[in-house]
Amino acid sequence: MASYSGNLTQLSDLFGTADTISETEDAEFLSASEAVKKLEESWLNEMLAPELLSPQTELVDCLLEQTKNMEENLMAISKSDFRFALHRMEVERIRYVVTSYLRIRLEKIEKFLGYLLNNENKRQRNEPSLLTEDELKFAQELNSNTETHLKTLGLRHMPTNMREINTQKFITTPNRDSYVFVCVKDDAPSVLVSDGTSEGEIEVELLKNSQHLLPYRSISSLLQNNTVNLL
Amino acid sequence: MFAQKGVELVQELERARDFLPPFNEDGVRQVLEEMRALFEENQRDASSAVAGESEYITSVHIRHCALERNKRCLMAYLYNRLERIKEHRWHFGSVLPSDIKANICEPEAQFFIKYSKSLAAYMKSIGEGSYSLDLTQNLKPPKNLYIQVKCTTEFGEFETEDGDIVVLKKNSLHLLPRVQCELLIAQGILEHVS
Amino acid sequence: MNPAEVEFLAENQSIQITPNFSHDRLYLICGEVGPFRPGIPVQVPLWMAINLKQRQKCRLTAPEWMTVETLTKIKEDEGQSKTFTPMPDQHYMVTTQLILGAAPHDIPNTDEIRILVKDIWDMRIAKLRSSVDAFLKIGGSLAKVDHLTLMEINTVRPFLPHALDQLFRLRQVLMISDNQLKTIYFNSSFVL
Amino acid sequence: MNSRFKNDIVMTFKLNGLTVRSEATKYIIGLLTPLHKDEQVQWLEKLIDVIQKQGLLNSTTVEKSHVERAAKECCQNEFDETTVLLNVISAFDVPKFVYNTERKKYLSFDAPHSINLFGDPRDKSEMFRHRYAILHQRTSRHSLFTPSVLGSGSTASQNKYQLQPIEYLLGMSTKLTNLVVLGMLTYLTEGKLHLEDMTGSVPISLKDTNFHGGLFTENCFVLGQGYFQDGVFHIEHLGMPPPEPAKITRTYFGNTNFFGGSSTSTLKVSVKLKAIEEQNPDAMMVFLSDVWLDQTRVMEKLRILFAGYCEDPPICFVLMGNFLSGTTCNTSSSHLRQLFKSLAEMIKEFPNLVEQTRFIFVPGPSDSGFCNILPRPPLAEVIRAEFVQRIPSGIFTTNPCRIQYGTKEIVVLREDILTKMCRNAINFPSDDIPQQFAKTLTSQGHLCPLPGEICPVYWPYDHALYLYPLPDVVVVGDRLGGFTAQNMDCVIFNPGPFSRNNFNFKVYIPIRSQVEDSEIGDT
Repeated sequence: MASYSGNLTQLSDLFGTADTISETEDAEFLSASEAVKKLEESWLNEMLAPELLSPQTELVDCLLEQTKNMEENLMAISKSDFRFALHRMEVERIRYVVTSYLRIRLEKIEKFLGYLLNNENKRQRNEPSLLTEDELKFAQELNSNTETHLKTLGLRHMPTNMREINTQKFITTPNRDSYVFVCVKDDAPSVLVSDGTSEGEIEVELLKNSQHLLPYRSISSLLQNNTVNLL
Repeated sequence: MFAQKGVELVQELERARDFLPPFNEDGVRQVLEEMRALFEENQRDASSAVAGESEYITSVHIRHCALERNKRCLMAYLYNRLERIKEHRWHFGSVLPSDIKANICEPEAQFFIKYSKSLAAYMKSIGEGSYSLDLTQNLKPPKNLYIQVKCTTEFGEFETEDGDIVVLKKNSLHLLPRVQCELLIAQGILEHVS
Repeated sequence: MNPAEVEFLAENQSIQITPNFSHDRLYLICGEVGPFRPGIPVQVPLWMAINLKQRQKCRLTAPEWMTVETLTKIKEDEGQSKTFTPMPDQHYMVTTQLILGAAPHDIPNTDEIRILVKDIWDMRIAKLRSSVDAFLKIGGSLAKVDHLTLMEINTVRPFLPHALDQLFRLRQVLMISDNQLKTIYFNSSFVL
Repeated sequence: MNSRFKNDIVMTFKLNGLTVRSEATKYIIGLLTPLHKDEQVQWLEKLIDVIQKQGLLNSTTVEKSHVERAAKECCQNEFDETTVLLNVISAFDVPKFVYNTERKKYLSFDAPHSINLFGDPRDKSEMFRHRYAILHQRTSRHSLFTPSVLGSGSTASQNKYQLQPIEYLLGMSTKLTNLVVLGMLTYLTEGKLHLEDMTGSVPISLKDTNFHGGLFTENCFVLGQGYFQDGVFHIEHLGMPPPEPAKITRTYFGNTNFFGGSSTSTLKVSVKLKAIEEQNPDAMMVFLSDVWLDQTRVMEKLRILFAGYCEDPPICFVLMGNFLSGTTCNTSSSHLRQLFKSLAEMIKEFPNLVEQTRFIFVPGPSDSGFCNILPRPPLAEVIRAEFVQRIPSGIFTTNPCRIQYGTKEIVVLREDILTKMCRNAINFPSDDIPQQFAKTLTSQGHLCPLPGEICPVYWPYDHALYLYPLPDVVVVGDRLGGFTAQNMDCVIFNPGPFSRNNFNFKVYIPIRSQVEDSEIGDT
């Protein structure tokens, strides 16, 4: 595939529409095609990882911007035009990936609500947060709605010393020991993999393009700095 | 034995796997009633236990475990009904069909409205203005732009995104953009004809 | 991860087509697609190729590995070696399905290719099952699964990782002495 | 610009899981285009909220009608609850609710066709069945009858009773003791009292029964406790089903508006109305019964009454009862018309009253126009035309009628219920008759639990006479002397005939829910 690193102004000239995107704005932007590839990778990782990964907000925003521009350009040309169907199809595909990516994240947020909100409170200022601020707002709203609901229907009628839900006991934490298929993108330091028993540590060296089946815990850090990918 | 009613509540919910059973208000009231009675008994025994007779300790402990179990069953019942109601938002959209609406109680209906509102707010905040994404759509990878659909009911006028109006009569066949008719397919108004 | 998503990923691969129309360079978001001249082959993503084929705008040419000779060779290698041999394309099963489905008469002797690919697929799946069985018997805790394609992994996906999770948890429980056992039992969670 | 805005609308609806019709979008565009950009977004959100709250949608498609109603409600919902402080509800507009046994809910009964006045026999049996269903569920919830909860101490479980259906008795041949049955007293065979419920009827013997409080007449529902021997149920104790305060009924059945009026949720919990009530603490309502306009002395006394209230006018005057002293004949309607005209002239002399006070007229049993079958339609148009011309704020309503002032619910009935009950009671209570009467009304949950021939009722409209959930005040205009009684935070009083002895009447103060006797004295 010819890798496309040209700037976006050419695109709009082709369609002859007015709004050109300024030169500087897309200079440090990673090119669109890389953005799509990268998002598909993080979509796959998010889908297969047992816990919530760090958000790819700039990727999502970049691609939404692209699809927005493309749709505006498509408004200009007639529907029967040969290019219309192809561009439209591509926009649909990208929109599917973005929607599915965000939906998977939302499902995980709803599933591990207590756990994530706890981490969010414990997290110091400098550490990167696992949730975007919109996701955080949604999570907090959902949490307060659930709590008020449980209070109105059950808790407030209960004897006084049982009115509280101590969230520690009722939190579902993601199972970081669950097994995942991993494909190593480039040579990585070998990792220690435990099989549950304390003395059962086995060392696994990760060669380029090798694929493994191992607990998620051992490679979660490598996944963050994306030296490995989930399969 | 104690906490029997609580377990029944949970079993009832567990048995009705695929549909939402009516909200068992009496069951919940009985569980709360039992908890109140147990708690009062405990108060009485606890005060006498402090006064020295130690044989009450075990019964106080048993009642406490029963209270804990009751609370856990009730919370499980309420929480899992919420889970199902949330699922309905993703499946049916933000208006519950009448049979489900008859089975939920007032606080659950309030929760449903609040949940769909905060979901709508989140979806609106993804992209700005009219390009924000509807996460409840686009469930399957897009195969082709337009799909062949058959209309099952007398729906009347339907406006696609790019403005042309289609009249959907009973059993009429149409070639519609896939994105727009996913919601109608989910509700059974349109049927996908491959 | 359901098969439709694997197919979706496979459709991103590029394939060579010979268009029967002329059109200048097309700038897509995920890349630029060369000028179309009737009769001159050009590389396009698979999903676009299928779309154009449905509109009778081009003829597909098979990827170089999709010929009877290479496939029989791969089949023999697969037969001899105990481990999985590398496949020419990560999504070989899906691509064959899509291409032969969309343009059966563009590719020479499609039936043999279809049968060959099916044989290779069956052989690898049988090998996969036996190795998984052996792996679980010896109670192994991790495995090297080189050269397995995504679709094959998908066939064992829900079963194998879950089985290993349970084994992992059982080993953990075995290791912990009795008094700690109670804490795990009482770690009650009200999510069914 | 227009299409961009249209896409915004469609997308906002889509995000909320709604599909919007094309003409509905055009309507919204027409509505919102003149506004500023972010005002549009804000109004759109408000519109969607109201549409969802209305609950009219049965599918996710939003029609133009939904949008119109939502728009109307958006801009007017500030004023509709608060300004309507005093609301008179006619008996024919009272919403009909039926207790649904398997869903254990008190659901509104939307009659397929409009309820016609003269019901068929099915309506008569339905009437009793609905009354029985309500009383049965109310009694079985009462602490006396709920099974004692496991784990509660032994003390709690002695005085628990088990409510038995009558078929349980009939099925037994042996002697059964300590039975409690809820049933209706009827004379199925001449002179022989029976107890009847949904499942069957059983003859009863009241030889050695001791009667707990209440006026027991035919057709009223009672709780009989005794033993059943060879076909006859010998009752040792006979009492009324325990009444239930309105608050508890609301915890079970939620805040739907059972009383009547426009709002969907009950106004008893509306904070706004409560605040406004507190603003004028000395507001009062004057009740007069048996106002014979044809006697000059009565007219003079009315003039004194109006003059008295001129400086600080009450909320309303409720004038009940026969407006003519003699029996009605063919000329009485025109005579009545003249009398109302002169009454209107007299009221016009007090402009203060005309602006601030409402005049409510409840027809009496022998007033001209309609025979006395409850609920009785208001006085005929020809009679009230002159009055309404002069005093537009005059309200001629049905008998019985319901008045909702702020959060207070008042039921008014002009019928000699107490006299009829005393005459037909199977046992005559010795002491304090008004208190017994109050107890009977609250526990029966019905204005007149009397047989049809004594106090006829239109069967399909029996629900207009319900007192369930219990209102705050019940005003019964009766020929007997005035009295005030209270039971289970519901005040029941009889203003007493105004035109007879020394012109007494009663004044009700909603804030303190108090009733004051007052009279003008026969100087």
